[in-house]
Amino acid sequence: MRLQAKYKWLPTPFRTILLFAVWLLLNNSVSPGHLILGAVLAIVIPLSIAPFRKPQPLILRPGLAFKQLLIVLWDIITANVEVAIKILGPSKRLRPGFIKVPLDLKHDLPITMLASTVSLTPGTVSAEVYPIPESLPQGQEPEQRFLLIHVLDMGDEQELINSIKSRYEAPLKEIFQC
Amino acid sequence: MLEHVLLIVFAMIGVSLVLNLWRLIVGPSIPDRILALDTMYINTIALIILYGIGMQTQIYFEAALLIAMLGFVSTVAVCKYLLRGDIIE
Amino acid sequence: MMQHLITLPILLPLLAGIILLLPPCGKNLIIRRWTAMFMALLTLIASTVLLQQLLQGGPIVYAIGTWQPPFGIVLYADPLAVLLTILTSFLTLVTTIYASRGDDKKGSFYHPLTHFLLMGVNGAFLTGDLFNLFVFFEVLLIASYALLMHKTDKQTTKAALHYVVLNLVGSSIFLIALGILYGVLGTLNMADLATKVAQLQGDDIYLAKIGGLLLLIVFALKAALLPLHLWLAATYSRAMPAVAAQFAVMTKVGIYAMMRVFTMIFGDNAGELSGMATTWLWPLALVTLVVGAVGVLASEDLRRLTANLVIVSVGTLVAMVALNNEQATAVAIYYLLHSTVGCAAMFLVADLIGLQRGKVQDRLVNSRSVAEPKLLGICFVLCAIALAGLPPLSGFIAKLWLLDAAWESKIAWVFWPIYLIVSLATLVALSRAGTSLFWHDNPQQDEQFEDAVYAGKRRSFAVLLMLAVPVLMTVFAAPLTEVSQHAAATLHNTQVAVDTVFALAKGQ
Amino acid sequence: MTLLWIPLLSLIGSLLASFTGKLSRNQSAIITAIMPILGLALVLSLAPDVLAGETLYSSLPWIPELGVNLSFRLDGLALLFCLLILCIGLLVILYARYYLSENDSMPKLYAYLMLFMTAMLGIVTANNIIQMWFFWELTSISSFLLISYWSHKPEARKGARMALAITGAGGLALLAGLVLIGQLVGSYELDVILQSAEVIKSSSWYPVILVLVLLGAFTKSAQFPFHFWLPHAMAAPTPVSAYLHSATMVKAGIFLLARFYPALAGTELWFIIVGVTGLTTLLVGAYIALFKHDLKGLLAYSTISHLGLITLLLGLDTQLATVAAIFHIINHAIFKASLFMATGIIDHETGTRDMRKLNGMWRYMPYTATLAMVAAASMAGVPLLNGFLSKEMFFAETLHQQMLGSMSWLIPVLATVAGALSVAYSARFIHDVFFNGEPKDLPKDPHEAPRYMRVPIEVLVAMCVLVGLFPAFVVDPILSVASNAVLAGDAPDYKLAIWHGFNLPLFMSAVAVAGGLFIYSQRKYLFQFQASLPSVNAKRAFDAGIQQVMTWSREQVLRIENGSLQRYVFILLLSALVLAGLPLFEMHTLAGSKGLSDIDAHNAIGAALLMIGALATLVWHRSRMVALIMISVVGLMTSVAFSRFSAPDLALTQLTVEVVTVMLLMLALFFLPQRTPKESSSIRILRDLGISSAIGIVIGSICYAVLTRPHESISQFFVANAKTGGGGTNVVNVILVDFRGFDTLGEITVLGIAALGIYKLLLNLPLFMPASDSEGRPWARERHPLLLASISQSLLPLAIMVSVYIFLRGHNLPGGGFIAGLVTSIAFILQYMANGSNWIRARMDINYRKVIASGLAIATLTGMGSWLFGRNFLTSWFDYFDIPLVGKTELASAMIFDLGVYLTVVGATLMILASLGKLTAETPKEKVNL
Amino acid sequence: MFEWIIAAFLLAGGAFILIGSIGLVKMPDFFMRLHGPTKATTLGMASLLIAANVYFSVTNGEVNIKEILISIFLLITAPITGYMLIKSAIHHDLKAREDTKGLDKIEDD
Amino acid sequence: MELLYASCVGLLVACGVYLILRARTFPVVLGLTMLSYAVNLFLFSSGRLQINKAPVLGQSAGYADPLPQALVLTAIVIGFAMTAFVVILAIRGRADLGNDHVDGQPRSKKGS
Ligand code: NA
Ligand code: NA
Repeated sequence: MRLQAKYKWLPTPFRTILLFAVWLLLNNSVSPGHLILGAVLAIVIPLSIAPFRKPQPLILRPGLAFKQLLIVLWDIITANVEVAIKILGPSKRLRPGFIKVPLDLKHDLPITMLASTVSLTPGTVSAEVYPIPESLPQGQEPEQRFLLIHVLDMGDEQELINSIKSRYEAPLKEIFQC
Repeated sequence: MLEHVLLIVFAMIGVSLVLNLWRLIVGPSIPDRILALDTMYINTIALIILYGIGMQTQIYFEAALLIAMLGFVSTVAVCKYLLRGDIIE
Repeated sequence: MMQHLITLPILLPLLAGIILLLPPCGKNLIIRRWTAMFMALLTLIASTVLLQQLLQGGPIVYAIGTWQPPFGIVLYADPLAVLLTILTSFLTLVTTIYASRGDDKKGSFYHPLTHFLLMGVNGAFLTGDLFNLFVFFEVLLIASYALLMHKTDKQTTKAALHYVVLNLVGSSIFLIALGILYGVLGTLNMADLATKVAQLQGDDIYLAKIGGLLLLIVFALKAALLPLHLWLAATYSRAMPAVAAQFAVMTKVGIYAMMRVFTMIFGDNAGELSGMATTWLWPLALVTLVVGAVGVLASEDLRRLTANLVIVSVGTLVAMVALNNEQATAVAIYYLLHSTVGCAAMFLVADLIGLQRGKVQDRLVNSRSVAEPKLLGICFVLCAIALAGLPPLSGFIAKLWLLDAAWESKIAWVFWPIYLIVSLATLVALSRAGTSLFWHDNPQQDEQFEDAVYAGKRRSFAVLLMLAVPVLMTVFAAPLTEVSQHAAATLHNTQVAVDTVFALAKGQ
Repeated sequence: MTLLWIPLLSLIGSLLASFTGKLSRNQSAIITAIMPILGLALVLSLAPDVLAGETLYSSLPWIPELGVNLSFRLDGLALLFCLLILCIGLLVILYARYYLSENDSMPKLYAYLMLFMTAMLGIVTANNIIQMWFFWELTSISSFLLISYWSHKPEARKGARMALAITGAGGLALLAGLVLIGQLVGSYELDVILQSAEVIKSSSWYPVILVLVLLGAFTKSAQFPFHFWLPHAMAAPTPVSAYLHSATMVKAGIFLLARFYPALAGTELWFIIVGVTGLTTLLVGAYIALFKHDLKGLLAYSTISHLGLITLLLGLDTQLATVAAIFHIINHAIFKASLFMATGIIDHETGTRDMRKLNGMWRYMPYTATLAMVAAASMAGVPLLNGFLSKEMFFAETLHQQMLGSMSWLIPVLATVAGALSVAYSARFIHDVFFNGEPKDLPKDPHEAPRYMRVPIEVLVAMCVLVGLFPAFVVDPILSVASNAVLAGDAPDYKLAIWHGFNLPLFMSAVAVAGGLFIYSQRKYLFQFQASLPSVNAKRAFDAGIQQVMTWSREQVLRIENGSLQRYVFILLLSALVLAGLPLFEMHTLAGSKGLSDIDAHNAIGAALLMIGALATLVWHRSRMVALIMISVVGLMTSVAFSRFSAPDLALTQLTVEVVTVMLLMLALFFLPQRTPKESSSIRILRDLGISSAIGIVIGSICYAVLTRPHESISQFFVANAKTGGGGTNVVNVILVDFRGFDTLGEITVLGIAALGIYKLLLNLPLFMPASDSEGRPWARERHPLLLASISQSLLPLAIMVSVYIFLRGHNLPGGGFIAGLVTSIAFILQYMANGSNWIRARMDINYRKVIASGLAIATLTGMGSWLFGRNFLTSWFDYFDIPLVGKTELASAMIFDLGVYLTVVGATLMILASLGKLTAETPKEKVNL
Repeated sequence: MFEWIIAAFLLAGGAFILIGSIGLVKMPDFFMRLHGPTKATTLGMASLLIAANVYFSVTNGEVNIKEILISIFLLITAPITGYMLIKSAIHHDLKAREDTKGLDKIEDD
Repeated sequence: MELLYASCVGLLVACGVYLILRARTFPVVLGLTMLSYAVNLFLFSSGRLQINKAPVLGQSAGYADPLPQALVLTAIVIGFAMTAFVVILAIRGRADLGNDHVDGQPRSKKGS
């Protein structure tokens, strides 16, 4: 795990790339002018708002990250078809429920990414990360975090927990090396 | 053909909006209404995009983009209010 | 530089506001005060030079951004407008001096806000574009909202809430009126509107009429014309006196707007629409006069009394506006200058009196006297004389001229009795106020004034500066009446105004 | 300009006097006297010419537009009055020096007295009637100050106020009358007016003019029924009374009658009004005088009575009566001044003026007593004294009256009765004070007054005697020129002599003296009779009257101005409804000539959502949270409508503003009580529904009328010039930053000021922070939800990128500084929400005030920059540059202007929300139960 | 050919959006209602935006993928919206369908 | 369409006015917001309704009247500033006056 980037002028390389892409997308152009401007902005903007960044683990395995992204995208598509069918079907047959997934991840950003992934994929919505800081004594860090998830149609609870941990949490741990 | 498809899709979005409005009015709870409103934001993006295709103009793209961005902020703010009362503390 | 002079009464206060927010003014109160005074003085000088320029030549038109009328926004300066910017700059200067004794510390941003207010008011006077007028109205309103809440207590907050909500509704009405007028006439430049109104046909006339009448509502609300006057007494009497003194000019913005719009756009050339405001203004003005006088009699403290005097002056002014002739306008101009300064001075005097009477403040009860009876007594008497329209101060000239103008307009039989009785009520109320404030069964000894706040040099200077105006307006009555008449003549010569504006368009 | 100096010297005297505070009393008196002495010398130096029949003029233009000039005239009447005013004034100065106690401020009295003298001299020398009115009102003001000299006495304050109110009212009437005269005659110059008598009298306005002018004169001269203020003015120090009520103040009214005699008199109306008023006043004054126990009260009513006499004389239809009137003006001034002074001495030396206590003063102050008795005898009209002469003339003139037709004999009879009454009260004055046994419970041991205090009385009494004995020698010259002035040059022949032989007037005098003595001897019965009558206290009645007016006013104001915003708004809206609604009825058809366009489903759904949203907001407005959600729908649909109807910029703006507005409303939700109690009555709800639907219908109709009309506007110009003149293809943006950049400058100023104002509002704001929501649920403990915090951090650079994009493209495509500014702000607000304001402040300590100011400065200076190139404010500049790699790029000053807009928006929005956030972060949540 | 692609994406998008909204109306409790809009709509929007991209790429004659940005935004924000909504629902003690499992896992906030 | 648009404007005005006439600050603020939507739509309509004619040069065949759009934009911004102020003023009023009645004190049922 690394919290600080290699170069001071590039505190968040992945983000800079994203911003650069966004600029080109916004302008729908790859003209030299926009390439230059986009690059400048993509570097300057993160720098100028650097103070707002809480130190978070950096993406250290970009390749894996890309692969994971594609997996998630695929899951989103299939999940949506699945959910659509469930919605159209009789709702009485659905078996809703809450599950609590114990997390190995410790840092906010990876947890957030996991929660987002969960929310976007099959019939699950992240509801809460336990324990909330306010329930702990002042300044104390939580030892074990849990993710509370609402499931639209739940089969075997443990199986679901395992699949979330293996399919989504493990790669994240790998990507962030934490 | 595209015109007809557009009409059909437009009808779908229209029905969606009406359904959103239904949930918005019926509630029953506040979170239900916020959810309905949030959905309505997104459906409005769809409406604007469709409109752009229909009118062959991209001039409304930014409006859609901003709804996507800002609808989120509104919803978050309302939820924050429900949770904490004070949205900026 | 001289060709841009007309922008200075707007831009100088704007710059002042900006400078006063930035270092070194932002942090250091002393520098801030002196800068504020200096900038107000500069604005006053610029306005005065502008007036001089106007009196030598005709009205001046200035195209912002070099965009010719009717497309761009123009500034239009005639003697009336510039007299009013002079008045406003003067009031700002004096109140700034007055507040620099410590009132400016009671809340934040006093100095920038007064300059923003000045900018809004001057902009409203100088603009030749109807929508731009709306914008400047908003500038002056928002600045006034903020200033009203400078020093707060329960009653101020309530008064401010009412004032703000009413004006927000008023702004909405303004926008609707603008929408109608643009929708029918397709333009916003006042001179162009005047030309287009004259060419209206069919039902469009009535739409334009609705637009005009809605504008009238907005201006009447600003001017505090009955029945839209209800906010004024509470607002002005609750505002910090230095602020109230500056506010004394704000009702006049409404009256100025009436004069401008209903002589230029819906003036004599407007065909079926000409004089449409008069039907409403005349009776309302008279009732305003009476209600103002009743308010004056009913007032339980000096600030409220002064606020009601503002209403009286509004009634008087609007009556003159309703007559819609040159003579009446000339009187209105003279009276406007006089009454505004008079009321402003009285607000300041009321403050000083209140500061020296402990808990009773400026309430009109026989309880304790002031610590500086001589200074405040003289100031009060001068204000009272000016406001009651007694000699030797300028009020009597205004009074005489008002009667004169009413006679010439053949409405003496109704205006005279009402006006004279109102004058009497004012006199009675002021004399009662003075006797209760200054005279007591047991004049206090010096040691009883421990809690009294003395006027001090700066505040005394400010008040005396203000009071010099009615004196000078009496001594120099001849040139002033001449300028007023010139201003009135220019205002009523709509064709010249329209031609001046369009000469600019052709010139480019 | 010699004549100007007559009042001017006194004015200088007034100033001089006010600066004598540090000097001794003698010095103060001497310095004060210098100027009137000079004035007197001046008048005397001019007197020969006037006595020779000349009228002196001088004039100075003042307000030519209004016909007001400083013009003076000195004719016989003016000379007479000048002499009276100055001479008696000087005597009063001397007298007052001794009268005032150590505690009283000498300079104050002298300054006021001299001011008053100025005013009086101004009245009598004025040749412009407006100028005359100017000084007339000045007498009201200065007498107000004089009467209230002892302001610690309630009766002095009330007396002064009453005098001011009555004479002020009269002054206003007079002004009206004078303006009318001026309008009729075409000039305010007295010369012209006096020569235009016919114009005035033949005008249909004559009765009005007469009544108005007379109202002025009668109030000032305390004529019935306006007489009641005068006795209460006696609360003034005696020197003041001596001056005001003998020679000056009250004589001003008489002077006015005399001055306008040539122009206004000579008609039936004049004689009836003036004569009857004078007669009534004469009798009423004399009768009441008899019952006053207060010496000054007696003199006050006697003054009223004598003023009535003079008025009556002026109202009589003979020229000789007028001469008599002027003669009596002189005589009354002399004896009344001396009587007041004598009274002052008695009061000064005994401590009381109550005749029931004062008895046998002859023994203690024989010298003063002698003087007082002579003066009183003059007042009673005893032969060999001046009072006798004018009274004889008066009696003689009453005999020639036809004023009351067949009942005209009543006039001499009533005159005799009045004469008798005046003898009676004079007798009372003499007998009751100087004789009539021993004094009772005097506060002081009585003795003679200081030597010099008596000098003024001596002088005046000497004059009584001199005039009485040698009238032809002493007063004839001045009397005749004065009469000539009043009668416009044709004074009749008359003979001033002590003895006219045995005639009816002499008989009347004898009857009067005998009757008077008889009345006095039988006073016991008269007093009993008077005591049985209900007593009317004029002051109390007047005060009660004023009080009633005030109370009534207060009630009205409280009724109308009831402090209810709902009412104020209702009135405003109703006014708008009426003014906008009425012309609608005048229209023939609402729809214009432009055809309607079709409704498509797109619009129908949008409209339905908008309408249902609006109605839902209304229906649920008491469940505030729901209403807030519903109004968001309206806002969203409004922006959809904008994009639907070809206004992408508006749609963007509306969307961004909407978010911030909702946040503000949420703040309101939190800090305001969360429930709206049901408190409107059904009638109120119905009324409100009525007016709101009416307004909705009216505005909707107008909107429909506008929409269906063909449209011609100036905007083709903008479309045509946006690219070539403004350098941008987004016409709306070019209008905003260029064509109408001035509006935008104003608009961002508004935004900046709003932020400053809100900052002010939040200063020292004691917040109510509820510890639970409206349903009593305590707030969640988690301040900053984890997921939100980290996602918002990722969104921040993205949002800023978007705002840069929107900013840069604004000039050519929808977007611009304002929207970009709001997007940036919202991105930061999200940070505030997610992480709290303390967290933000620790990382970004930006002073938003400076951001706002810089934004405004950039915009303003960009505009002013064009001055450097000799162009008008806000003239834009743009050009295209070929930049390597980047290609053709436009640079425009409008972009810099837009940057100013951007900064102001960011600064203002963040200032608003951040300062509130700061406040709440510092305030602990209270356990407030709602 | 492009027309078919566009039409397919449009129809798919419309259908997903409609289904999401149907879910919003049809589901018995708040927690279940949440699933429809947050997911179905996200995908529906993506389809629509792809259709728009293709359409404008074709009509403008150049590659146009800027609409995809909106999708990126929605993908990032939708989970947070759902998370915040469910948090407030829990805070408001909204009743879940009776047979919902694991209600005991919800802690007091 | 014109009729529909005008009806929307009229309804918004009516709802706004009704809310402004309420006795508590929150509904009044809501009403002002609503009224400003209505007013903006009204002012916008003075340029008439045009579909697909955004006044951006080169984007469409004809152009809608850009001026009312610019005016409405200014009006929106000013309205926003004013709404912000009135909201904070209402909060201040609640703090100073102790309740949210627009007149500072709840009246008896009869009075209001
Ligand atoms: Na006696
Ligand atoms: Na320009």
